[in-house]
Amino acid sequence: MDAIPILKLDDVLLLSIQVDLSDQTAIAMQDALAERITATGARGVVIDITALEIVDSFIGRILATTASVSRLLDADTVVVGMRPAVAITLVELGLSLGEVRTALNLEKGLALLRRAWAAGAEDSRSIAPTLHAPESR
Amino acid sequence: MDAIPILKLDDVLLLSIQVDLSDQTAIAMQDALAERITATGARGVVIDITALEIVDSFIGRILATTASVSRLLDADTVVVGMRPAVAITLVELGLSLGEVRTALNLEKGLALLRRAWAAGAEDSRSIAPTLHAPESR
Amino acid sequence: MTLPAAGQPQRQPIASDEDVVRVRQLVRSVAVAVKLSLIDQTKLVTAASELARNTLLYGGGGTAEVTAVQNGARRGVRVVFADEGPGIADLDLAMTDGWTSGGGMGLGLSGSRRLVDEFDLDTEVGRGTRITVAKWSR
Amino acid sequence: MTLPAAGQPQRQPIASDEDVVRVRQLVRSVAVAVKLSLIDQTKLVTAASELARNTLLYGGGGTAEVTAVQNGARRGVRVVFADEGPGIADLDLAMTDGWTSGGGMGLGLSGSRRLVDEFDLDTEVGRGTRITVAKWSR
Ligand SMILES: Nc1ncnc2c1ncn2[C@@H]1O[C@H](COP(=O)(O)OP(=O)(O)O)[C@@H](O)[C@H]1O
Ligand SMILES: Nc1ncnc2c1ncn2[C@@H]1O[C@H](COP(=O)(O)OP(=O)(O)O)[C@@H](O)[C@H]1O
Repeated sequence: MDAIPILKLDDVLLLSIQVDLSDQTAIAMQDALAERITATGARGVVIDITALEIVDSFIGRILATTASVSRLLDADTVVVGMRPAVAITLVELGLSLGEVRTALNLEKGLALLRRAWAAGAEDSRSIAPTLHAPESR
Repeated sequence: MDAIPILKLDDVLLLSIQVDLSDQTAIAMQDALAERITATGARGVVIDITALEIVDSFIGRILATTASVSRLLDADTVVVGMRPAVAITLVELGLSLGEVRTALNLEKGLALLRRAWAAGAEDSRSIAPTLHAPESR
Repeated sequence: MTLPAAGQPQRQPIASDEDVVRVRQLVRSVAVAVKLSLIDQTKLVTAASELARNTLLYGGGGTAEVTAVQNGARRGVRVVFADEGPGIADLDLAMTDGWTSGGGMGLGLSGSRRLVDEFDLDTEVGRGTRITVAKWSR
Repeated sequence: MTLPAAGQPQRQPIASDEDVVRVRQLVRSVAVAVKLSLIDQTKLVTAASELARNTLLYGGGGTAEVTAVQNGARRGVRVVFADEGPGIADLDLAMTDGWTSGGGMGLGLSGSRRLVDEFDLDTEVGRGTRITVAKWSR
């Protein structure tokens, strides 16, 4: 099981997913990220999925719940680098990433976070995600 | 299969649907648009359907999913130029375009995007679409 | 009921995506000829588009037959969609808003019934499906 | 319907998390070989990932069999997922968007049907489940 390195850029944590993500690796990523947010006091998270060839419902949910967990730990999440084919497939699959923010690339993702923080000094939930859980038995 | 030209106006992509749209052409349009958003970093999409004599459930769904795909790629979508007879028929057919934004014409559509971006610096999800998947067997 | 036909039926085979577009164009031209209002033209063409797509996707292809019809002073358009596909086993389910056996929106049958003045569905499992719709001038 | 096979089937056992990743890689390599578009590759691999995970989680493991197929001028990929697990008692429910018996999103079956051109599900309670999907070049 490959770990996903987490880099720190000032007050932002950067995860760059390079591997063909197994479910266990995705869960490990989510766990490691939560620990790092608390350890570093980071205010933002950028998840770079440029290398991801697919996002299925499991990985999509991990992205959505990661954003929710980060939000509870007071950090905002932006997913960057989603391929056009992945976006089309996600929508046809029927998956909503909830309120996960997306940006074209790392630069735009960082800019988005800075803008949100500047504008939202009085409202830090401005890019807050919510996860819509499916109905289940 | 006729392609639908995609024009670029600053940071907005403009699709003007001129042909009597076959299902395959509609899918090709959606695919091409997603690629262009990523290639250009456009923040907005205006789909002009002035020339469309009908919007049936397939084309309506393409409009809705196109807005969702664009949103995942960080661009907002506005559909402009819907004929009154088309609007009446869509409602009677029972189709909801989800959260697809509409405006009367191109100018109003562009103005809507600019307004949303100006107001929404702190909340750029202001015109975010969501896709409601159909019930199925 | 639709009675005496005022024109020759025109047939359009439905075997491809482009044929669905041709059905729309044919239905529109007849609707214009019998002077349906613009809104009624739009409703009828939209219903025809839904039913032609079903003929292609679920019926495995078939035909549309479009006829200008007359009933007293009222003129109208009748369209018959016919295929020799699998038929529809559970008609109530198929007519339910939102139900699809494929990946559709499940609005083709239920929605097009709302858009026309007459809607008649005849189907037999293993034999095929025949849907007749008509729209009249007001 | 999918008819003559143009290539030898390739089998991948599904017994672990990493096997699901291997199924994706195998399906992608065949999709590239038959020249599906990038978008169609992505749709098929995503559907395969969903169905392979179901084979593992609900079917108790099984196999994926991936074949390059040909139908006239069109080439495609067929994937068969088979397990000898508990089967699916209520298929309508299982195919409903958002319904899961576990902790999933409930989009694996319904969503993957939307992503492919052919979807065939054969299941028997106590015997197992067999799902065949195909995606064709345009
Ligand atoms: N000509 C046909 N032959 C066989 N089955 C059909 C035919 N038309 C419709 N059906 C069945 O009825 C269902 C509902 O059709 P419809 O309301 O048009 O929704 P959709 O086309 O979105 O599935 C289809 O999914 C299909 O199972
Ligand atoms: N291979 C299988 N064997 C037995 N049951 C299955 C299988 N695949 C799917 N199911 C059942 O169908 C349900 C719906 O599956 P799916 O739509 O993929 O959603 P999810 O995987 O999120 O639960 C599952 O929760 C399970 O109960």
